[in-house]
Amino acid sequence: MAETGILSALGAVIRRDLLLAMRRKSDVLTTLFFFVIVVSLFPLGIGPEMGMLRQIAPGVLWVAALLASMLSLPRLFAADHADGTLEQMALSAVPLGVLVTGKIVAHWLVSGLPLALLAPVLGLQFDLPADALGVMVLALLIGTPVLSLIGAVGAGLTLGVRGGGVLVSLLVLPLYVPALIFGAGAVESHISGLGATAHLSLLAAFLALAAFFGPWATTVALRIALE
Amino acid sequence: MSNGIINWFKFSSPQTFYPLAGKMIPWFWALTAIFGVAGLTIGFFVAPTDAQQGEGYRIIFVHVPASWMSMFIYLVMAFWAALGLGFNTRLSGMMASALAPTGALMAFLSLWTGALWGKPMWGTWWVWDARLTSELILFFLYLGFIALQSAIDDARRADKAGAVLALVGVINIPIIYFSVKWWNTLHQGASVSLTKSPSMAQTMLWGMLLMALAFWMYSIAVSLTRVRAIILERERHAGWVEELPELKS
Amino acid sequence: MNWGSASEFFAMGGHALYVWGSFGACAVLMIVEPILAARRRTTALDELRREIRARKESNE
Amino acid sequence: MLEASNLECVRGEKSLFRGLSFRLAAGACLMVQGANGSGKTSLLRMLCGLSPPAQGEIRWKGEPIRRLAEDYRGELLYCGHAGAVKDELTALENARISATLAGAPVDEEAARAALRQLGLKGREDLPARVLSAGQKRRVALTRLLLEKRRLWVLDEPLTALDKAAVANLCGVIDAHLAGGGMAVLTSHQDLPLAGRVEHLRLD
Repeated sequence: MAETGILSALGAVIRRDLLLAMRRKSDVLTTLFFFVIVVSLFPLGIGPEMGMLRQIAPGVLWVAALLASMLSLPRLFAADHADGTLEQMALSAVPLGVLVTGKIVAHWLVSGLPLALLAPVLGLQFDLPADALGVMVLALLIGTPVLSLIGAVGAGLTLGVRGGGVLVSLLVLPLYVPALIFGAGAVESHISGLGATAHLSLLAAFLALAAFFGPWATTVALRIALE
Repeated sequence: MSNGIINWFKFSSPQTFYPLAGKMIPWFWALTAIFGVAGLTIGFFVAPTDAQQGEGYRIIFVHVPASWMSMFIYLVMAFWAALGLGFNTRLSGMMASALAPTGALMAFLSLWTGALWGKPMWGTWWVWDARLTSELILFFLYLGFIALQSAIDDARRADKAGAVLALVGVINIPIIYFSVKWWNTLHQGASVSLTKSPSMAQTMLWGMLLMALAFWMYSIAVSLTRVRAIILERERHAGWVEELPELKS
Repeated sequence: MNWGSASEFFAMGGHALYVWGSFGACAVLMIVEPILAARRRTTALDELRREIRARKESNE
Repeated sequence: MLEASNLECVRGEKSLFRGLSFRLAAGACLMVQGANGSGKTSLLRMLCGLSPPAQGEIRWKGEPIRRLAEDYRGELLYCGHAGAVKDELTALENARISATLAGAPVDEEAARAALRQLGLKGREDLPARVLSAGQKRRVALTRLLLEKRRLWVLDEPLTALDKAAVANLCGVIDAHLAGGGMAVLTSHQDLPLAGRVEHLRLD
């Protein structure tokens, strides 16, 4: 298969999934609302003291982002599995890994990117200074693709399995730990004046690793699920 | 060369492995007992009282071996998983699922003894120390593996899905450990170091080593027992199972 | 020898709860686990016996 | 061309069939028959390489299909029980997208022509949600016309189709076979094909 063929197939999958997401807007919006609500609940549970809120803001936003992106994982392959599209993808002349990568990218575009763009607004609720908000967005932009990449492996493994929705969180959340630590740590160390570069580079390195192994592991998992 | 390969495949068939494992299990139990008695004797009667930590330090004689085994078993599990995925050998998957509960037990023991050690030393049951936190995440990884395998009815699919998860986990564990350590130093949390106590005497090291060997033999013995059960459950329609002497009586 | 008497041994220099809590938990779990594993095998064997008997009866 | 030797299929703990061998030359059609649960669908999925056989091997032009991977999939078209038709997309979008996913993109004109040929004229721009089961089936079958593949593996292609559509589909399959293509299919109904059909009974 020629290189251009692979790239155009990749683009086609992304466009297809975005088109489907546009026709099923409620799914995308549910994830976003979930994120907003979870983040807004914390001040109610902890109290409105601004110093405290500022301190917990990075962690709260990141944990909420993990949960929100996980919430959308079961849908990643389930619909395509149910209507037979996944079988067709597995039998395509285009390598399945390419199609899977496209689906992961599309998943990030509809579930990760909006979270990153929404984060500054929520950060204001926690009285984060403007430059910290910038670091927050940057960290989420690097970190949320990791969530989609690792999450896809979990979604592939639990495809069509009893209680898959709950199971996927059990499998995937421990693997999210490095992203959480580097992501939230970036904002914290920026606020404390240490600079966020080290954290962000580590997060980017983790992203590179996840981008390398994630689609491969997801492909293997999907082939197993289709057997 | 070709002869060796054939022998390996023969060895890796459940039919030949089942009686072989049965013969090996008593030996591993005997080794467990020998190493265990020797380790406990040194641990309680030979190793001197620690100058700083008093008698409480003796917990390391179970804590450290349990932590080592919990990590080591995950590696072995991932090794069998990779083998099963690559060569499609039935026994590898069974070995991986036989190891997981023992690994989870070791991780749990490591956490439990770590907490009991932390209370007298630091005045708190739990410290967010890099080792304990990584151990906790390792425990979650084991639970995930077991949960995934038990949620899938088809044994072959369960083996393969578990294998992918174990491999993803084994790539991730060093990163998790590193990130947790990094996080820990940044937050300057209390660092519990059981192994690096300065007054670590030679005898303590010997005691720990013997206990580690005992735990190792124990893990082999119990996982061989479990793999025999798994073989029987999975191969019940194979002809050889009906010929087993256990079933004749 | 570290201990003057048995009671001193069991007191563990005031850390009895922690030391025996650790060793006790290990001992209990490491006895229970092999029993469970062995039980799993005997259950599998029992089931096999029943299955074989059922097959024989249906053949007769 | 397609050659299966000594296949065994195991589902759960049960062996559905074993020692199954056949050979399919260019222009030949194989009809797989058998009761429900006899392993027809399993055999077809095996031929596609979706599930590996417990025993035996499948070869395409003398090479094992496991090794050929994408090269084999590029010559294969599988149409299963599920039609891979998305309710949210229009008939036209469905046809074009599934061709693209298969690695054989087509332009809009070709897709419209294929839909017309299968009797979906005027419904090209309706979302699949409002189409009937038979019409959805026909949307799925446009892939036969759009993707140029040598080997067709069709699992119950006649489900939900009316008489006219069945005749139409038979014409499409006949043309494919006459052009040197191959087909493996299952069907509970009679499939009035013009050419010679070989039969394979499972059970």
